[in-house]
Amino acid sequence: MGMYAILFERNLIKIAIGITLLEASANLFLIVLGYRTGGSIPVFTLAGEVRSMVLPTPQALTLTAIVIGLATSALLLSLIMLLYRHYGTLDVREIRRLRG
Amino acid sequence: MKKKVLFLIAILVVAGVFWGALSRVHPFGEKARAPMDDYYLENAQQERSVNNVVTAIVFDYRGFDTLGEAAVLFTAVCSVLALFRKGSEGK
Amino acid sequence: MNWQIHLPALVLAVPLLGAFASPVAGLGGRATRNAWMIFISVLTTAVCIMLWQKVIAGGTAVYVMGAEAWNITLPSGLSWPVRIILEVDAFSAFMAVVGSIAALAGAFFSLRFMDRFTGLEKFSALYFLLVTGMLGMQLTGDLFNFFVFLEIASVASFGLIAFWRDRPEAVEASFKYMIISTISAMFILIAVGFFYGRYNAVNIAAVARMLQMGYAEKIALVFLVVSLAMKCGAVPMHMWTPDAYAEAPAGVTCLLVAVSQASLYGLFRVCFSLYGASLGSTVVPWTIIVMGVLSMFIGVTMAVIQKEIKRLMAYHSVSQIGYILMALGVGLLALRDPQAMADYGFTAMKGGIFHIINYTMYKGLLFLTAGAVFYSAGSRNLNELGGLARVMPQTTFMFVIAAAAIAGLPPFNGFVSKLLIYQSTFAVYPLLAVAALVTSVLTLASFVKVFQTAFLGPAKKTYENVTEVPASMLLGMSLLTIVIIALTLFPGWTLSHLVEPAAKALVDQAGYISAVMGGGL
Amino acid sequence: MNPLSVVVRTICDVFAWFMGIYGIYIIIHGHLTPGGGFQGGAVVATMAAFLLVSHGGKKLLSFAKPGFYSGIETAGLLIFITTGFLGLSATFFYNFLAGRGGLFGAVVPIGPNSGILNSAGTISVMNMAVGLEVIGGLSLILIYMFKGIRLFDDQTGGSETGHDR
Repeated sequence: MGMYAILFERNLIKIAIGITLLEASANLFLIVLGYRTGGSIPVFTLAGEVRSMVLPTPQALTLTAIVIGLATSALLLSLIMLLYRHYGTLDVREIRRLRG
Repeated sequence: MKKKVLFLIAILVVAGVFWGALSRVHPFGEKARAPMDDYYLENAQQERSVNNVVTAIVFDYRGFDTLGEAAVLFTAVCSVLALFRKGSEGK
Repeated sequence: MNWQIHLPALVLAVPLLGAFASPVAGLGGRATRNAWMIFISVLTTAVCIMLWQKVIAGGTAVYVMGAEAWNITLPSGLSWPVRIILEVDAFSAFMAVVGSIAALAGAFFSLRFMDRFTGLEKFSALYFLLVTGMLGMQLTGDLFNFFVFLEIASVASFGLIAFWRDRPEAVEASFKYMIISTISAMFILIAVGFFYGRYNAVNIAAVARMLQMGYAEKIALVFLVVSLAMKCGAVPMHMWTPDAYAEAPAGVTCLLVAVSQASLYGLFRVCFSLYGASLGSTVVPWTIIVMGVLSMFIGVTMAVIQKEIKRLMAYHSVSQIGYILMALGVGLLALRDPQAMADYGFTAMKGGIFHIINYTMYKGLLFLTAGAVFYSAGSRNLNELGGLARVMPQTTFMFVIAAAAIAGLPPFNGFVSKLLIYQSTFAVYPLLAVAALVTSVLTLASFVKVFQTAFLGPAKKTYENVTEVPASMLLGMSLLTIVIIALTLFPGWTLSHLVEPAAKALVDQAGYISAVMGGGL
Repeated sequence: MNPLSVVVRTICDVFAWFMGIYGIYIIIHGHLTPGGGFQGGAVVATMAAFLLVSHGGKKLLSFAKPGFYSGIETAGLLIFITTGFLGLSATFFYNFLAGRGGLFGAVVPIGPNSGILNSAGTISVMNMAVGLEVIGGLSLILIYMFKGIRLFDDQTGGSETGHDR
């Protein structure tokens, strides 16, 4: 879906949504890798009796990836705001000064 | 319209390829062979006296990643500040 | 306590500290800020060179982040690393030295070039972050860490490309680059996920030791190759390159060249060290070679018709990337066959790696001269420029040297590396060498055109008041010029001391693995 | 952006305190409960967003200038990297406080327990540093984007209330 939005949408905001979708899917993929059936969260505070815990590393990796995604989308949106200010439109067909 | 149909087919093919790849990674939800994670789970409390294993990994075992992550955030902040700074320099 | 063991960490920590502290330095006014920028750049370069010396002298350096000691890669009898490991072999150290020299030149150049802008403490912070990202990509031995530094480098370059935010073109170029590189970063993340799920490790050496070629590994390989090729500007996805290079401030472009080399480094690290001999078929090497040939051709043909000086150079950089890809693809092709390796593979690798340093130096210099022309004359359009050789003699001199080097005229360093590439590719498939030769001729043609129109010709009235650029900009440019001349004068020394260890390290997958995993395991 | 109605403002005033406290709790207990510097910082920065939406930019900026947030951010980052440098006696990022007694040095029992706040060594310090950094950084991004909208309004001559909804 994200790729579809990036390739075919003409609105910049929708492209940005596509990119965030792609990020979300990558993060979800990482988290799913660490699942164990019946696992509890890997935190020992007041945990009760623990049989098995889900793998902690994907969670740590995803945490990092989420923050990176957040930084990217913040920058993406501010670039879109600047583009809107310059061109007065959000249509990619009209933002075509750089060619060839 | 034709484009969209083509793209739909492409999506299905890609999804098939992914599913094939995923099903070979390891069975979902079963206790996969995970020596690195088991090491974290068993030793994090003893070595670093932390209850939250995720935090132990984020800030200690992979602390350098977190530094990088903080740097990314700082970068984004700097960029946004630079983009919306006052004054203009002309074209 | 020998402080030299901390060098790999210091290489990354110094520019990072420079970035974090530059808002503080910015409070002290312009002089403090500039001094800080130069100080940190020089320090980074010095640390990189020391690291290189150490690696050449003592073999692959390993550094474990946050362990009790720097060399405990495997805690107490385990057979997998649990921490982030920096792993610096001769190839990484070589790339780091090249990158840091380019960064130093860019920093000198930017001091005056950026004077017209406000918000310069942001600029220097972003600049150092870009340097950190680049060096981090080159030094790390961990796949996820590679992804993180890739993101630092790309986010910083978005900000720097769009720094001139009153030009719509700059913002647009940044936006394009952002979309491409975010997609490629996500691909890398998914590939890392595959490796993690399959082997429960993200360390390159650990994964490489356990790697068995399977379906999931092939998918991950496709993701990695596609995304890294996207990032370094090879042909199928080269559209961002001219925009981004042309619109960024000149000092930054010089650094961006080095950053694209870092993605190239990632590509080869993945192909050689991660997959290595288990790559199996010849599909991947041929894909890389074909990609290289296409990049060479399309890049140079697009460049010939360009009218704007920086866009022309940007298309040339696409074609130069093609050379490197082709040479190292040939090396990859020969990887499984020791005989072929001895015959032509190693020559190709040497040529490709030598071309990396040459390319970074002269392409950086060309972008800096273009920036100098723009700074003084206020135009980048070839139809408007003319007769600048009279008023800007030093810049002209440096431009001539860089152009001769890039076109591969015989005495210059570009010639040596290109000769090595011709020799080796001819042994594989003669048509490749012919293609490379044609590209080289076209490169020469287009640079002759630039030289004639911009620097020679009658002096134009509009440019009578143009003067030579300030001294600090000249200093940045002459730094690169000196490196080029040195490489030209001592090609034998460079090949045997700089290039060959790097090529050997790249081929030596077992050495890379055992540096982390220990010999007997 | 003009302030919203009285009802919204009052409710935001009340809840902003809770959000701030909750965010700080998440930051400080990062090594005991799920959460940590990033999450807590994001919660506190949401407080800034709350005030920004409800009161308009002027109120928030009169409370603290952008320089203040920038200072918080830089301070957090510098603490973070300095912690890394201090571990250099062993390696960069070595956790030199854990399990030694003293500040954040308590030893925790193995297995499930009720948690000791004074544990985890540099992890706690880093959590707080990152928390500071995220608070400053995200608030700055919000404020500057908000200013960007204002800039845009000035250029097209649009009225300031146009973006309320």
